[in-house]
Formats: sequence, structure tokens, C-alpha cells
Amino acid sequence: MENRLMMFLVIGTEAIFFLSLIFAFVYFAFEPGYDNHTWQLLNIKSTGIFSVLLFASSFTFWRAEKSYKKGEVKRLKRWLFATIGLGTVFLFGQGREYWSLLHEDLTISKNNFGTSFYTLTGFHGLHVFIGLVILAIVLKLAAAGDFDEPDSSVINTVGIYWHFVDVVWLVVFTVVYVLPGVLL
Amino acid sequence: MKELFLYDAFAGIPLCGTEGAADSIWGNWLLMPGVLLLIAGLSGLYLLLSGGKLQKGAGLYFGGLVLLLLVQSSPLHFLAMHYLFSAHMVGHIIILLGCAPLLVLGLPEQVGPDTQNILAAVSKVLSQRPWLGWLCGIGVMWFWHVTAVFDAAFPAALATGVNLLPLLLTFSLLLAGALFAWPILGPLPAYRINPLLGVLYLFTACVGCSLLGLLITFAPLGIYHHYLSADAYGFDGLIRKGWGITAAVDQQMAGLIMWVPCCFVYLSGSLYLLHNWLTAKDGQPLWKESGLNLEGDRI
Amino acid sequence: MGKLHIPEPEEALPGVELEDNQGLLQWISSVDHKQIGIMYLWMALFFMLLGGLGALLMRVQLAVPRNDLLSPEIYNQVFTMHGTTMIFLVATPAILGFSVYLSPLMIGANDMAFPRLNAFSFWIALCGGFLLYFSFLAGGAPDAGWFNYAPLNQRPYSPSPGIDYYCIGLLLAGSGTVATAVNLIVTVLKLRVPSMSLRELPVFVWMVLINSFLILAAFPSLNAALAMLLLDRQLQAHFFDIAGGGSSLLWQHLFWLFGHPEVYILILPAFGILSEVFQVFSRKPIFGYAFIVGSGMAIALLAFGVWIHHMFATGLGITVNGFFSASSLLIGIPTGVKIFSWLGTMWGGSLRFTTAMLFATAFLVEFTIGGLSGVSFAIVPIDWQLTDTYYVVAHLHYVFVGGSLFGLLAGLFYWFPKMSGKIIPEKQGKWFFWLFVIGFNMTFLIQHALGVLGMPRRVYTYPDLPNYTWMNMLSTAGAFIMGFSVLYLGFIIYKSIKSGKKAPDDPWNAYTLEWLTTSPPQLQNFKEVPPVKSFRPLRDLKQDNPNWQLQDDPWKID
Amino acid sequence: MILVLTHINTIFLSLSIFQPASSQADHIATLTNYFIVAAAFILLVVTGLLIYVILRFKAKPGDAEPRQVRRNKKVEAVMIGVPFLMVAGFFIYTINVMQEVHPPAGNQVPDVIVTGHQWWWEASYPGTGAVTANEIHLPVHKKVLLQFSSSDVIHDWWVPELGPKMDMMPGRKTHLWLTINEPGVYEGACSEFCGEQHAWMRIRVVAQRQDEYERWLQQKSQPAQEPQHPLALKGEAIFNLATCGNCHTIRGTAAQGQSGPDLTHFASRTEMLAGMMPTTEDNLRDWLTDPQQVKPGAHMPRFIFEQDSINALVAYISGLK
Repeated sequence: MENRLMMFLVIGTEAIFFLSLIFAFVYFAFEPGYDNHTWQLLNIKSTGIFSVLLFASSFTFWRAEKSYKKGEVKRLKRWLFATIGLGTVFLFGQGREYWSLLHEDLTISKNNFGTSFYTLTGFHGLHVFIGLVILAIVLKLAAAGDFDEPDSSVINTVGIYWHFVDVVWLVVFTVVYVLPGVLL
Repeated sequence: MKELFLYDAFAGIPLCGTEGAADSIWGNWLLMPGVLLLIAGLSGLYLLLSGGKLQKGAGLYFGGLVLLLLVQSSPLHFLAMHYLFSAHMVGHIIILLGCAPLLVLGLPEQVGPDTQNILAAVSKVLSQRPWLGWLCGIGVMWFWHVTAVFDAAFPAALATGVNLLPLLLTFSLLLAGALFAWPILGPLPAYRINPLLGVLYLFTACVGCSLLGLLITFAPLGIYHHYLSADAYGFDGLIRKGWGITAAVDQQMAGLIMWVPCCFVYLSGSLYLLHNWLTAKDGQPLWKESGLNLEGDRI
Repeated sequence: MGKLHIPEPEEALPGVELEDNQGLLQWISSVDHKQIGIMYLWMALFFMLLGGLGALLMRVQLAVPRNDLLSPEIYNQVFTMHGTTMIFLVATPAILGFSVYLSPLMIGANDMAFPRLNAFSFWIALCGGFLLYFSFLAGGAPDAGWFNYAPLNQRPYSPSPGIDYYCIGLLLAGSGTVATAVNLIVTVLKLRVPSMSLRELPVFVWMVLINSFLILAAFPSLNAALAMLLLDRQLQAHFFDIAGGGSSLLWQHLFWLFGHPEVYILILPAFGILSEVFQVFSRKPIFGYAFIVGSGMAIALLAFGVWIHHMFATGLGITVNGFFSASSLLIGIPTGVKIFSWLGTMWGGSLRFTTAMLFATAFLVEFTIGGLSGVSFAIVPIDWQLTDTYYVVAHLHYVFVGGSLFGLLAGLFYWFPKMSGKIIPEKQGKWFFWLFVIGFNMTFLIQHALGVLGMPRRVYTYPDLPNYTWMNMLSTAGAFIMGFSVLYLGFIIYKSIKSGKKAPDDPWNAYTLEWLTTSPPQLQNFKEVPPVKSFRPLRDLKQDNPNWQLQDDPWKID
Repeated sequence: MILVLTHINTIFLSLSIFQPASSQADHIATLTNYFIVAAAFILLVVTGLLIYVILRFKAKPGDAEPRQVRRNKKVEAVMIGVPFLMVAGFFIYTINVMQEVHPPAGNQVPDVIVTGHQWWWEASYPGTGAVTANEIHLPVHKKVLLQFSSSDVIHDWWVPELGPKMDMMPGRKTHLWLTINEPGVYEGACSEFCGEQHAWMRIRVVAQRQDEYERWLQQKSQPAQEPQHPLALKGEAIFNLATCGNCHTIRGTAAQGQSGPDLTHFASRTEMLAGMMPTTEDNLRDWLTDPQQVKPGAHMPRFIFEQDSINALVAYISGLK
């Protein structure tokens, strides 16, 4: 129980961190320097697909937790592996998007859209990356037999974090990719 | 003057002179059948629940309805519909955080067994999943202030036809407000959420509300088109110049009303919960353990 | 009377060998909350000497008009470091030190919920502090003030790497603080003796709990702002760079969204300490437990709704100012409630003026002055006149020193016997008290007048205008008395630890559980804890046991 | 005791915000006075109670445990009620004064546009061509509108006797209303930390009767006087040769730079370097010899001039009246 409460508190404080970044993004969206033209460079379709994959990783993790509770360690490992795979693909997608945007000459110092876009999505990517590292450790521990008995709160705790990262992306995706298209 | 009546679901019945034609803003009282129907329906609901008798707390319930009637038919509503975003916001807040909690608080205590079961079921769902009520309360607030939805809620955006949106708006605010208040003020004390969880519930609601308020306060003028449109009844000069409420000030005030006073309502609620909890006598049951219990088994 | 098993630290910490007598190594490798708490306090004292040295340098520079002892370049670094040090490296660690040391003891636990995280938080905060000071060697300390306004914090206006160190140092220290807050919340909510409900938490622990939530909610926006600033300075991003389309107001919003709650973060635990001190030395329970807790909660919640009052002079318009004037005025009410609650605690009591109680009593006056001058900033037109002048300097020192520090000093004298097992002679404590109070008021009371007179803050010198010189000179003289008194405090602490009289376990006939164990407590705080029936569990225990003997008659009433 | 109090009182009355010289400052001073009375009352109540409590309840040897009172609802109600009423009163008053002092500017053309620079003030008078620095002339008995902005970091306008301060934000415009009561010279200073020389960014407001003000404005709208003396003529040549005109403007000549103060009527200002020193030939000479020595951090670069050239420049610039 202590672990879970700790993780709830951590994601609470992380949520406010992301709110601040989103606040900055929206703040600039109202400023004249915000370049709507550059927003058009974003590829909502391909990013949408990668987003779906990230959301799918929440599902696979949920399956992993279920398997763990039932004591099916083999399945746990499989679902964990799938989760890591999906997360990695998402990061790959983000890298791909950054690459193409840099080719379009949108850098972090180009204008304040670039500034707030890279910062917001970059910090989310960083959280995904940290999540992947944690998941890899969990997978390693599972392989070492640490989770043979379903009495640990570790998997559940890591799950809180991983679902949180997905929820943050849901909000970021809506604010950065969807809403400007609807409202502008 | 017919088109003026379109601003609610049904034609309005002016109380003092023709709507919008009164010499002073304060003369624009208007009874609208849509709202009257809603109030009648809610009164009927009370009688249905209570078995036709007025029980303890009926004053709160009907007080809520009278407040609703006042908000919807007074010049505040007139201003809200035609001139002031801030008046519109005051109306929202009163319905969401005034009328709706009053209705919930005033629900009859003695109800028939069937009704009892329904109330218990609703209470159980809401107290086990407090985020549901939270999401309703905050979600509806955000939803109606998405610029496109907001502008659509006014008849000005529609060329013809009867616009059901304003009535829907009122009703949805009332319902969301009730669902929001339920886990805290609900009729079955056994199903109210843990007061400390309640503090968190209200504080996060305040954050949600503040963010929207902040957004509206600092957003550039003109993202909500409705109040920038033409002066329909000739009060523009009085309001903009006489009262000094320019369009920019109006939008700021609207945002700030949602941000600051609205938060004080939530915060006062938090403190009320906390105070009751701290001063309660031992052994007095205040709440039942709910499904979501952040503090675990140890309080 | 059922006794309960309390887990030993070893059980909570599989695989960690804890041994005594390993000297310094034992401290460095320690995960014991008491040692970490004490290290926090040493850290605070160490940086207080550094920050105080800065303050004295400034006061010397300002003693006479048109002084050129310090160049403006150096002066700006000194005052920036003074503020940053005192807020982040003195007040915060001191508060965390007391929280970490006392919370487990007061709730009958043997350690924090996550002892290793606890150690990590301390060391990362200390590293942050050292990194910040390393900037002096790396080409210049930060020089844009502790609130580091944009765009002055940008490269073109502050090319030295100082502000980069400011960002990284504060990010580290801030992460440590947040981690400690998480740890404290979990500890208080999960590790209490099972019979202690939240309604029986000692007031101090309540304040720590509320404060930890405040930290969790406030620090992320600072961290976000620092990250943005670092990106601006290192990768040429445009958050706060006006020419590139950035905004200087964005920094102010994010900074004060953190900064205003931070003021309360620094004062709430002090309120908790004072509540304990007032109770014990008045021999009465706190007047209005619900009120004192509730007003703490009210302050914490309101703290997030008032930050705009730091921006009244930025031209946001009278509508915005008006609303935030209201919310800022309102936050004065719970603060006032607390003052009267403490007076109510003293009323009808049997007051014993130990050094701790003297600090608590003096606090009531000093903090009322600081609180009232604070209210004047909620009144927008007065703020328009007086913000960013020496009146603010006076106000914030009455709040931080007359409020937080007086509370912390009361706590230091109150818990010193418990922490060290030694006694500070009351006579020496009282000498320190009077020196400090006189020095403090002499330094800062007159600064109210300087501000009203027209002296802006953060100036490295000033022209010889009527009354400026003697007022500044008086302030400088006071600062030296204060500086001397702090050295004297260091001396009496050192002397008491070295050769002080051994302290009994419960020297003050106190009310809370930390006095149930030995002075200083063993590694394992408690073997067993009696059932808790109220927020004064130790008093209940004494009442229930008529044969309870105080080891030693603590009261020397003079 | 009374003597000390009277002395303190005289000092306070001589203090700037209690010597309001504009109607805006008047409003604020009245509000401040009410606040001081209320604050003094509260402080008196707290200290009074405290002293009483200390005297009355100090422990005596052999005291029994006092009665364990936990709360008192009436006291609690007073504790919240009285401050609430006071706060409410001040809030209403605050709103009133704010509306009096700082109404929105609307689209009105400002009388003066003041721009903050590191570390000096530029003041231009729209519609007249007059531009000056650090010494800002304003008419009395007229409600003037000042518009503020900044060319670099945040600065802040504050002249205590004239009332409210206002930030100057880069990239934004702020404003201030002033109705000055009496002619006179009012001292102020930049009130937002703005970098190395924040201390020497002082303002002088010279308030003049309407006719004098207009005469001043008329005179300052003129281009610079042609130098007569041969040394001054030489100075003008050096001024142009040394690219001083890249940063400074001297109206009527080729010098049209924008980043330094306008020097067209430099010598008519009584102080130089934003209040740092009086405008004298000696000070000017020191400044031109090594600016960093005089005002470290200032953005004026050091030119290596011969002593003769400096004398010529001083002759030229100090002739610009």
C-alpha cells in the first residue's frame, strides 16, 4: 500500500508539472508569435497511429497485471514484453516526427511554437523513456523469478505510472494536435 | 418582436413590458415556459419522492428552485443572453454551485422503499467512483465553454428554428451540479465520501475550474464571438460606457468569476467538511469506507 | 493497556547494516531519519552562516551613501545568493530537518516509509546547494535576484553561467524536497501507531502533512519554469526571450504560482512547532484544535489563489487586480485566526518562559507586524506605492525571520535536549534570545520607513537623501548585532553538545510521543507505544498512571 | 516618550508617500492612513492581550495544572467575524481607489511615452518631436497620460510623491495617469531590479505650470543649436567621426542613433547618467575618458580619445542646451 500511495503522490506532482508545460503551450498559442503555419507541419495522422500504439500499451500492461494476479508468470513476461515493444515503437515514432520537423527547419529556437512543442512533447517522451527503463527492470526481475508469487505491489505501482504517462499523452495529443485544428 | 423570443426553447412571456423593450435593464424580467416546465418537473419529482408531503429540508429544495427561477428570469439572464459574458458566468456558477447542491441537500429523507433503493444505488455508484461526479461537474463546465459550443448555444448563431441548446445548457448544469454535489451532500450520509477525500475532491475541482478561468481571463479578446456582436436592445452605451464594462473587462471578469469566487465556494466546502470531521464526536458515523480510499485502511 | 509491536528499522531495511561508532561514515551512509534530520539542520546552519555573511556584506555596503566597497556586479551576486540561499538552502532544509526528525517520533513510528529515499533526498538537496555555490568558481554567481525575472535571466543580460547553476542547483534541491514531501505524507498516513487516528495527530504533524501536500503542488511549476529557462539559455528556446516571441509574464506566473505557496511552505511547519511549544509551556491543549488545523488547511488551499498579487504593478488591469486583492485579503483571516488561537492557548494557562517559549511569545508580535504589512500588499493601491521597496524587504524579513525563523528557533530550543541528549543552559539561551530580538528589530523595523521614504530594494547604493543615511546605518548596526548573536548561538550549541548537562528523557513534562523515548532516541525509536487517545498521548499516559514519575523536576520558575 | 513619538511623527510626515503631490497619490495616501490606523489597532490588541496574558498567567511556584479549555465557540466566531468585516471594508475601499487612480487608458493618445533602458529613461512627447532623458517635465493641474514600455528588461516607474508605480514590460504597453498638484521637482527611481546599474536609474519629474511647460516643450522640440566656438565645432566633427551617432541622436545633425539617450538638449538637464551626478564639464570629461570607471556595466563603450579630443567633445556636448 505504501508503494501505491507513493506513486499516486508522485503522479500528482508530475501532473502539475505537465500542466505548467501545457499552460506555457496554450499561453503561446494566444500570442501573435505563435505560428499557425508551422502547426500545419505536424502530421496528425502518423502521430495519431503511434498514439494509438501507446494507448494499446496501457491495455497490454493491464493484461500483464491481470496475469500477475493470477500467478501466470509466463504471460506476465509476455505482456510486459509487448508493453515495452509498444512504448519503444511510440518513441521511435516521436523520433521520426522530430527528424522530419527538423528537416522542415522547425527547431526549438525557430519560434515559440517550436519552443513549446519540443519542450512539451520532449518531456513526455522523457517520461515514456523512464517508464521503459523501469519496465525493462521489472521484466528482468520477472525473468529472475522475483514475481513468481503474486504478493508484490511493484507491478501495480509501475502500472500507475505507465497509465499516467498514457493519460498525459492523451491530453498533450489533444491540446497540441487536435484542438488547434478545431479551434483555429 | 417575435424573433426575440427564440432565445429559449419556447416563446417567452414578458413580465414587465416587452422583453428587451423595457426602458431600463432592470425591467427585463421574463418568464420562459421551458424553464417553468423544468421547475414544475423538479417540483413534481420532489412530491413523487416524498409521497406528496413536504419534509424537513423541503425549504432547501424549493429554495434551490426559486433561485433557479430567479437566475433564469431576472435581468441577470437578460444581460447574460445579450450583453455580458460575466453575467452569463454568474448564472452558471449559481446554478452549478448554488441551485444544484441545494436540490441535493433538500431531497426528502423519508421515501418509499423502491425510491430508497434507487437513491441507495445512485449513492453507492457515486461514492464508490467519486471521479464520476467530479468529471460531470467539471466536464460540463469545460464543455460549455469550448468556443464553438459556446457560440452555438446562442440563437444568434442560428438562422432559423427553435434552439433547444439554452434549455439543455441549464438542465445539464443542474444535473452535473447535482451529481457533483452528491458524494458530498447526498441524501444518505452513509454513502458520503470520506471527508478528507472530499477535501481532495473539492480542491482538484477548484484546480479544474481555475484553469478554465485562467484561460478565459488571459485569452485574447474575441475568441467568444457572441458578446462582440451588435447591440440588440440599445443598452450598449450604458453598459460599456456607463458601467465601464468594456468587452475586454467583461471577458476578464467572466474568467475571474470562474477562477476566484468559484474556487472560494469549493474551498469553503473543503473547510466545512474538515471542520465537521475534526469536531465530530467519537463513534459518530460520518461516512462509509468507499471503494477509492487513498488513505488505505488507516484513517 | 495493550502494547503494540512497532517494526524495527532493520525489518524495514533488509540488508542494511546499521552500526554505531563508525564516525563520520556512519552519518554519510545513514538512512536513519533522526540522523538525516540532524544533517538537514547542520546544512541549514552552514548555509545560514554563508547567507548571513552575504547579508552583512550588503549591510556594510549600504551603511553609507555612494559606497564603493562592493562593485555593483558583486553586490548583485551577493544579494541574489543571499535570497536564494536563505529560502532554498536554509529555511527549507531546516523545516525538512524538523519534519523528518520529528514526524516518525511523534506518530510512534521507527523510521520514514522510505528510509533510503529519505537519505537520497537529503544528499541531492545538499548537492544542489553546493552546485549553486560552485558558480562562484565557475565564472560568476547568479545575479538576477532570487526570483530571477525574465528577461533579465536571459543570456544577453546575464552572460555568466551563474543562472545555469541556479537552474540546475534548484532543480536538484527541489527534487529532493518533493521526494521528502512524498515520503512524509506516506509516513504520516501509513505508519502511525494504529490507535492514532488523523484526528489525534499532534498539530505539528498536521502542519507537516499539509505542508507536504503544498510542496507537491507548488514545486512542479518552479521545476517547469527552471527547465524552460535552462532550455532558453542552453538551446536558444524562446520561452522568456522577448525578441524571439517569448513572454516575461509567463515566468512571473509560473514562478509565483510556486513562490507564493513557498512562503507558506516555510511558515506552516513553524506554526506547527509553535503550537506544540505554546501547549506545553502554557500547560493547556491548543485552543481550537479544529481551528488551528482548519486554518492551516485554508492557508494551504488559498495559497494557490493569490499569486497574482505579486504582479499588481505589471499592468494586468484593475479587474484582475481587484479579484486577486480579494483573495489575498482573505488569506489574512486564517492567519489571524492562528494568532488568536495561540493567545487563547496562553489565556488561563500557567506560562513558563523558557527560551523556547520566549521565542514563541516574541513570534506573536513579530509575525503580527509581518502579517499586517503583508495585508497592505493585498490592498492594490498601497502595493502600487510600496512593492519592490525596502518596505517589502522589511515585510518579508518579518515573515521569514520573525515568523519562520522564530518558530524554528523555538523548536530548536524545545527539542534540543531530545536531539542531542544535552541541555542548553537557560541563561545562555535567554542571552541569545534578547540579542537576536534586539538585533532583528533594529535591522528591519527601520526598513519599513526606508521603503516609505522611496528607497527601492536591490540597489547597490543610494544618493544621500534626507534621513537615508542614519536609517541605513542603524539597520547595519542591527545586522551586526544579529550576526553576532548567530555566532553566539553556534557557540552555545557547540558548547552544550560538547560539555552540556545530560538531558532527561522528558525535560519539559511534554505531551507528545517523542518525549516517551530516550534522549537522544535509540536507533529504534520505540519498542512499544501505548494506545493513543488524543493529540496529547503522553499527557494521557501520565494522567492514567498516577505513579508516573518525572525523572527530574523540570520547572525552575524564575 | 512623547518627545520620541513626536519626532518619529515628524519624520513620517516628511516621508514621501505621506507627502502626496498628485491627486492619485492623495487617494493612496488616504487609504494608507486608514490602513495604518486599522493595522495599529490590531497590533495594539495583540500586544495588549499578550502583555496582559504574560502578567496575569505567568506560572508561579506551586501552581496546579490549569483548566484544560479546548475551545470556545463565541471567541472563534469573533476571531473570524471581525477580521472578515475589516477585510471586506478595505476591499470595497481598494476597488474605489483603484478606479480613481488607474482607469484604463482606452485609445487616448498619451502625453508622454516613457521607455525604460538599461539604465536610463527615454521620454518622448507625441506630436511635438521633443525627446529627452531622465528628467521628465510634466504640467501641473492636468490629468496627463504616461505610456510605458521597455527596450530590454523589466523596469519600473516610481516617483513616490506622485503615487503609484508601474512596470515597464518589454513587448507590452502599460500606462499611468498623473494629475500633479504643485510645481516642483520630484525624485523617483527604477523600482524593479534591472541589472548591474539598477541603483543608478533615477527619475526626476519636473512639474511646471502649463505655460512654462509649453515653453519648455516648444524649446525642446527644436533641433540642436549650431556650435559657435571653434573647440565645440571640432568636437562636433569628432562626434561624427567617432560614430557616436550610431547610438545617440542629436536632432538637426547626422546623428540619429536610437540606443543611447537623445543628446539634442543634453546640457539643459541638471543631472547626467540617470541621477548619478550633476551635469558638469568635469563629470562629462570623466565619463568620456572611461565610462566603465564612472558607471560600471553601462552600455557606453570606451573610446580611446586623446585628451584634446575629449576637451573638444566636452565643449560640444556641454553646449547643447
